[in-house]
Amino acid sequence: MSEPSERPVLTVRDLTVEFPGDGDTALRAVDGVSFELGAGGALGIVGESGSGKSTTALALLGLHRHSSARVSGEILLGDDDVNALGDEAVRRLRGRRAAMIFQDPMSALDPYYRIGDQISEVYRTHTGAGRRAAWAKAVEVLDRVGIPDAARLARARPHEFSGGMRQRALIAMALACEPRILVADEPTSALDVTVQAQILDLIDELRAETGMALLLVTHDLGVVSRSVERVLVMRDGRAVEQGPVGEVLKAPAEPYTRALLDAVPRLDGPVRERRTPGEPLLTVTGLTREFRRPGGGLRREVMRAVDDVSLEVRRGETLGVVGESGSGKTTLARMIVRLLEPTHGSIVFAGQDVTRLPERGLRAVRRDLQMVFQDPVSSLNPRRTVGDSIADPLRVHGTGDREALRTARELMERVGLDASRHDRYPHEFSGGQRQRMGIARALSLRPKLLVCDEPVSALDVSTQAQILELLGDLQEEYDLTIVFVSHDLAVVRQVSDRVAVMHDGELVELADAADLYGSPRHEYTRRLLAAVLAPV
Amino acid sequence: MSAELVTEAGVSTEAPARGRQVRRRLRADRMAMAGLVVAVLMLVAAIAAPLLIHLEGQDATTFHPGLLDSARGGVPRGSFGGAGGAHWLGVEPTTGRDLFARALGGARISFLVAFGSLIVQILLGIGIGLAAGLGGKVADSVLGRLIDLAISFPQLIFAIALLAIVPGTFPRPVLLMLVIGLFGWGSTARLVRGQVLSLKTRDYVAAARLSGASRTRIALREILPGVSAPLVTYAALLLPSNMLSEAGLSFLGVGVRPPASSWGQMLSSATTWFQADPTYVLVPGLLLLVNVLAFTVLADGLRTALDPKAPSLRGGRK
Amino acid sequence: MTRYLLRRLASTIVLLFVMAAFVYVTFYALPSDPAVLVCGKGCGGGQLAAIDHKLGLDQPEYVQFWHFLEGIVAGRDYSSGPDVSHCAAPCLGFSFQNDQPVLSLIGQRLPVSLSLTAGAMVLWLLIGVSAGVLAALRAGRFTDRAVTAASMLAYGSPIFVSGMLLLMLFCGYLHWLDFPVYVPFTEDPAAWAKNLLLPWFTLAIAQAAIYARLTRSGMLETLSEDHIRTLRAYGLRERRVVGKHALRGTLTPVITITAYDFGYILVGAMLTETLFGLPGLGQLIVQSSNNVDLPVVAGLTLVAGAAIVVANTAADLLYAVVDRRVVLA
Amino acid sequence: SSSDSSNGSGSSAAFDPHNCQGGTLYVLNQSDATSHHLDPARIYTSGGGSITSLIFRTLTTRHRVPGQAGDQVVPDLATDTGKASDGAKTWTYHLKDGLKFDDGTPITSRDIKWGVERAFAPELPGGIPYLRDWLAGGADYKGPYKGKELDSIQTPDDKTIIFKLRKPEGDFPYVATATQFAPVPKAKDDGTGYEKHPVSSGPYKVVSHEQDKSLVLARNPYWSRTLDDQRLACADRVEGTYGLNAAVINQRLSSSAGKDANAITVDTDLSPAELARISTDPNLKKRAVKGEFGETDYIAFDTKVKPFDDIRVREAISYAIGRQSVVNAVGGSSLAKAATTFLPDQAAFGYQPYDYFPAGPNGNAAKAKELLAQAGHPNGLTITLAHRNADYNHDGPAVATAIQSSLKQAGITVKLKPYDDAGYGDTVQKPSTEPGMFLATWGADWPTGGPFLAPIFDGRQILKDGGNFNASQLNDSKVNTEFDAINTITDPVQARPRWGALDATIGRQALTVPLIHPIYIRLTGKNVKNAYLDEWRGSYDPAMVSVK
Ligand SMILES: Nc1ncnc2c1ncn2[C@@H]1O[C@H](COP(=O)(O)OP(=O)(O)OP(=O)(O)O)[C@@H](O)[C@H]1O
Ligand SMILES: Nc1ncnc2c1ncn2[C@@H]1O[C@H](COP(=O)(O)OP(=O)(O)OP(=O)(O)O)[C@@H](O)[C@H]1O
Ligand SMILES: [Mg+2]
Ligand SMILES: [Mg+2]
Ligand code: NI
Repeated sequence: MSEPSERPVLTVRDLTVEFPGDGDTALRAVDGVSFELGAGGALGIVGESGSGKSTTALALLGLHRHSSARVSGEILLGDDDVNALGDEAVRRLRGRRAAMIFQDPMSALDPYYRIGDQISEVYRTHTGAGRRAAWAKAVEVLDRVGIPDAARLARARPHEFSGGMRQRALIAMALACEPRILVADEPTSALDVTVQAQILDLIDELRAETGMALLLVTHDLGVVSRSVERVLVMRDGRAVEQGPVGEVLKAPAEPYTRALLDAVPRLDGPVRERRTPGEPLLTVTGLTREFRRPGGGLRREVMRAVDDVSLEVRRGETLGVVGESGSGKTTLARMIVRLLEPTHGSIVFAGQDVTRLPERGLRAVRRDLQMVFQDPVSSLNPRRTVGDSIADPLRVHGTGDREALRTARELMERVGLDASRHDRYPHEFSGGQRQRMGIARALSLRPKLLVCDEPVSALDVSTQAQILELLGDLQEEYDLTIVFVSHDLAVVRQVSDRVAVMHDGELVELADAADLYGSPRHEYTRRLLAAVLAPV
Repeated sequence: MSAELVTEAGVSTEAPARGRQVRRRLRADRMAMAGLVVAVLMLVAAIAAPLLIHLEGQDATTFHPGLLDSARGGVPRGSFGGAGGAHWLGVEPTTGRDLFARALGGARISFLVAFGSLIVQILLGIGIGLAAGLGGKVADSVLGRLIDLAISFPQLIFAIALLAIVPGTFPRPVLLMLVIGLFGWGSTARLVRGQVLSLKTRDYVAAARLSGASRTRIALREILPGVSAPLVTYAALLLPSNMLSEAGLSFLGVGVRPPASSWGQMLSSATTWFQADPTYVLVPGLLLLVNVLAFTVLADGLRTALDPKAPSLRGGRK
Repeated sequence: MTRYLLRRLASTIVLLFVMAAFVYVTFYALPSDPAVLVCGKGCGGGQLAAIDHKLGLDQPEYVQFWHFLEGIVAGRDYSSGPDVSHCAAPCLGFSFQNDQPVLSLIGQRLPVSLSLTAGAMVLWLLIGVSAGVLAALRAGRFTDRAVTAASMLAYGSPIFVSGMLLLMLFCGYLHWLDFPVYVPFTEDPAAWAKNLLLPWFTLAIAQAAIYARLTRSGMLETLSEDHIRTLRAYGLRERRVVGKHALRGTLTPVITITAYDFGYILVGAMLTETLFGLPGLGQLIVQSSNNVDLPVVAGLTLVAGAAIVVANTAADLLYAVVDRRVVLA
Repeated sequence: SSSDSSNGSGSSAAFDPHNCQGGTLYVLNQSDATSHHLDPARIYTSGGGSITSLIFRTLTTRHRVPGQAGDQVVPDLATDTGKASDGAKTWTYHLKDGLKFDDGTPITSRDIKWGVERAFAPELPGGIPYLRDWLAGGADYKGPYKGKELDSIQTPDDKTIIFKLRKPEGDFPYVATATQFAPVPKAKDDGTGYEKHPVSSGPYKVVSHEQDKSLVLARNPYWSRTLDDQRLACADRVEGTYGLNAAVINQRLSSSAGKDANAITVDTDLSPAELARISTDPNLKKRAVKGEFGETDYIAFDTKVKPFDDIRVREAISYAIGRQSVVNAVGGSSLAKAATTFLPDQAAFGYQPYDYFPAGPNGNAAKAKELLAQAGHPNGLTITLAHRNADYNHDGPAVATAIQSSLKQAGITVKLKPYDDAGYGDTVQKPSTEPGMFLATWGADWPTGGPFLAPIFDGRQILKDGGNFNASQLNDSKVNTEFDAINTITDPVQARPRWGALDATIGRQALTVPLIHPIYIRLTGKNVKNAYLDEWRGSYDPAMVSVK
């Protein structure tokens, strides 16, 4: 990594961005932010969700133009003030002086055109190169970012690429014009830990090679500590703290930063105290679920999302399930609560074989078997009040309307919500609050087993910490047995007694939390653990 | 045929916004409000037709041979189609019947037919769409075919043939409702089915299942409300489209029957008179046009108001 | 792909069979006797029976339906007086009022309907799409409002009114055009186009209204998508962003609907064809249902259904070609 | 005696039949001018028809002159209008010399016989019903294709043809104007296929015919004016376009742009709206040709159905009718005349004026109420009026609502019962399904009293199985005997007063309420000359018009 030089490539002074609201209210998403980025330097912007990180990043390239946003302040890319230049001049700067990569590589590429064409189009726009030369350049940069067989894959369309490959393709596009600065907005948040590590390595290499500066926007403190020299912490649109990574993360001056750091689950933190396991509550044997791949030839291919998984959950314990995206975690979780029919295998719950119980017969079992979902948006019916949503399970099981609502309000209080807001609708609540409601609903029937499918993945770290704590308390109070599914190894470690690792549908390792993190036996588990980044 | 196309890409299948917010947004949309006001006025006028006609002192069926110039093809004497104090909008050529009374009576039938067929379309659309979306693989493939059939059935062709052969004694407005409704539910069903298929993968439906709710309860409580928003928008588009269908059928000679009138029937018998007696064409023509516009604008406004992409609805997934 | 086509074919056949049965059941509820209509004024009992026999109307209805189905597969024979005339497979029946196989009647009129629909389609796409793009780019401004107002006006006027007005304006008053008469393309392409100009516009105006709205909303949606933001972030010219990338995403659903509309209007442009006296399929259906020419109505309904289904299938295939992500299932 | 026309022609320049040759005549029509079929056996038009008479000559034909003389029947292929013998039960015709088909083969009496015989084949339905009714042995004859001849038609030599009838028919010469009496060469006849290549005996041969779409005719080289004194055949070519919208046809004729200047229509009258417009335009007015066709539009009663079995009820309705509303409903005084007699007001029918139940233009409500009270309906009456659901025949909703409105003033509530266009005939023409009161129209197949009165009032023509026009089901032996007596008269002029008197007698029973006699007004293109509406058919004749 090169050292930052004197002349900044990017100077931001007093940047403010406002979005006009529904009435006269304007939302100040960025509020007087100033910072500098020297040539070859790397600056990270961190902060909670909604703190204005992306808005800042977009402003750097003048991407708020022709939208409703009002941008003020100074943004100097080299000597040019992005805010003062005309459209055409700004257009010329984009890609050439500063390039940008986005969080969601799935939708950031035009689905209709070949990847090679999209890259060469950008290249030609800025260099006026011929078709052939541009194509050659596209293949070259694709090759550079580690796309195998780039000459062939340049002809592919985005949907034929995996997420990691798409992010590489976007980096290749940025690389094609040799920009002085790369703005990366959450470049790895949508990717698995192992892929994330690869992409961050790639960015490091390119910086070293081309000397371009990096502005990295992320909510992940681990990523920041690994990839940048300086960091800027944002909160509610304001820059609360700024300085070298080491200093800020080791000895934060601001309580906000401190809290942010504390909330991050760590692989080296204290392991939860192992409880005395009771008798087996749930026994799963040889569980397999097959899906048909859509399309294909005359004989459709079958893929095994969950492949011959056997495990047992004991009363009172928390079993963590980890694995990368697509490894079959959700499929397993849904089979356990019988939202999905297993293809093979058996599920015995509280001594009763529930594998083939019809929907009617399941009703009794369901009281004891509940689930909390990952996405707080889709897990609550937007057209029912939150009180109703929490009370509904009780009503289904014959509790009177009034009584059900009363219980619902109690539960709301219990999970830390204001019970007087029971007649509001979900969209009036934040993600964390909605997740609390999901939990309250799952608890309303006082289940024995609670399956949580990534209950905190959609939340930012501080909210995540609160929810995890809540789950811990409730477990005590309600004598719950929990299956906790997550892709985040650190989170799982913090809450689980035992941990199962899944890979390609198979259960590769199942051990006590301390053993698994301390001395992983399976090669894949080791790889996973190695890729995890910790702040500082 | 047309409303279907408008919706095809228009109505989003995302989860919609909540009522209060929608109403606020709708109120802020001046075009939509104008549409709403006009539509409501028309409806009220149609409902109050007998009263208004009584106020004018005429009726829709009495001939006034004395007001016509018999030697000139029965065109009304006087300018503006004989409009004046006695006959506010003038009289109809060749019969001398009062145009105001006929236009209002026509409004009743036009609305009746349009709403009636709308109800048929919506009921069938919801029923079959829900059943297809929720009923499992076999039901979906059978009902899906049925929906295809309904959509690909050459409706107008069959409507013409059917209207021509059903005995004249069958009440025409009812028949028109049935014909327009029975041949026009396909796109509604497709909309509902698509919506249901997308809604049923939502986690809140899974949560309802987990709580032990029955299928019917899930369909009615969890899914149907989610279908209703795009459906409302769609219905606001279907209504004028049904009115136009009725007008088209009337033009082809299979619309409502005399002495009853509908706007479509009036317009189709008036088209040849537009040079000799422009008032006769303008009355039903403008009424129909204004109505179609009002409902289309309203649908547009609804769609915008219900648009899930509006800022305050931004979801939490990062 | 092949599998998809096979499945689609099978379901189409089932669909058409159901349609045929439906048509037959409905038409046999007819109060009027087709034999009387063929026979004419003052037709006596004996002669009616003879005609009934000749038309096969004396057989039970299911037998008639069976013969009809048989005819589609194997063809049928009909007495023509001294000899028999053969209606070759696929025989959709025989119109006794016209003394022609239904299919050849349809065949004669197909070119007219094709000419009308194809020309109108080109126009409505041109007008509709460009108006829609324009409105989307100027969203919220005057042009947008003007386009929206015009399209609603066009959508709200029934074809028989707008067509009549166009006809009277251009042919009756201004004399810019002669009253349209259908001239086959093969005879005189210039006259063909000139005569079809008004019908094309009449049909296109109503359709263009819908397409403008469709394009506008599609364009606005596409323009707000992430990949458009990427292209802008890389400094692509706005013209290229809109003209190449955004338009492509917008046009994809438009293509599907166009194919669907094409099939639909091909057989369903009754109002336009009646108004302009174009001897196309739409006019045929109106004429034959007025004459209660059952075989023609039944045959046409089937052909219409088939045309629409084929158009839909074509639309799906086209969609898959245009958008490679689509999996045909 | 063919060219003494003076009135009604469209152009101001004088018409000269000797200089009228040349040009193309365009025909703009809503429907096929040959009732879909170009087969003479399947055509049903009176007086030889209009377009069809350009292709098919018949034994006799109508006299092509304007005015009342046009009601006469004159020889066409035959040398005279027929010699009656055996008390008008046998009719003998001789053919003119030199007659040829369009392929040059001579026309013989056997070709005429074949033409008549094939009209009996069930494969070729649609022609006139009189053949079957009148010709001896016709009722059971199934056409010549199975090898059987009709013995009541004899052809002793190539020039002579004799018809033997079941009973005396003084009107046979009128029937012989129908296209079924056109020659058809047996060698060229392939049944239903014949209409694709019909052999012409008239001034034009068929170049092409697409059903319901178009017809093109070119000169027949074997025809000449010396062989045919009834047709001028001025135009060199005739091109017909069918399937047009009525409003468009009239708009085209009034614009007369381009080819439309040479255009006529043989099926589209001016509508009320167009009439209103034309009335203010003197140029167009000149081109509007006005004529009459013997027709009466009326209310029919079934006297077997209550309350119409009571003559006082029928009289009350007759009194209550406001004919002005009815006239207006069909387009005003230029398109219809109020009718009080069943026979049309033309001399050829033997018209004898009467108005037994004078109602005035707006109905005599007081008198009607009085009669109703007498009949035991002092508080009014509710009745049902059946009608067709389409208006073009004058038996549709327009007339029905006018009647409804005017009877209301007499305290009679009329419920309307529409029937679909195609099924209406079926329903009203069968005594078992016939409504008690319905709208009907009756037009003459030829201009004499016989075909006008007999089907409606002859008790022996009550047809139980359908096709019945005697709606009142009158079966009065005195009336029946008078029909037979007049039918033996072979001189139409002598028969006329007897028909008129018969009508006036029947009229007293109020079996029908005559409403209107329609008037026809048609436009021609601006170059069209010698267009006059003849009284036989109420239409101008393409065989007589010229575009030069
Ligand atoms: N186009 C817009 N219109 C209105 N408000 C907006 C718009 N874009 C962002 N905002 C608001 O501005 C604030 C900052 O949003 P921004 O996307 O910059 O947050 P962020 O820090 O990137 O959060 P995350 O980590 O969730 O991506 C939020 O309150 C957001 O709702
Ligand atoms: N309904 C389905 N039809 C077809 N394939 C499915 C279905 N549900 C899941 N799969 C496939 O099964 C595999 C496992 O999916 P699953 O959702 O269980 O993974 P996961 O471990 O939960 O991943 P993530 O972390 O992304 O949620 C994936 O490849 C997925 O595409
Ligand atoms: Mg962001
Ligand atoms: Mg998952
Ligand atoms: Ni008439």
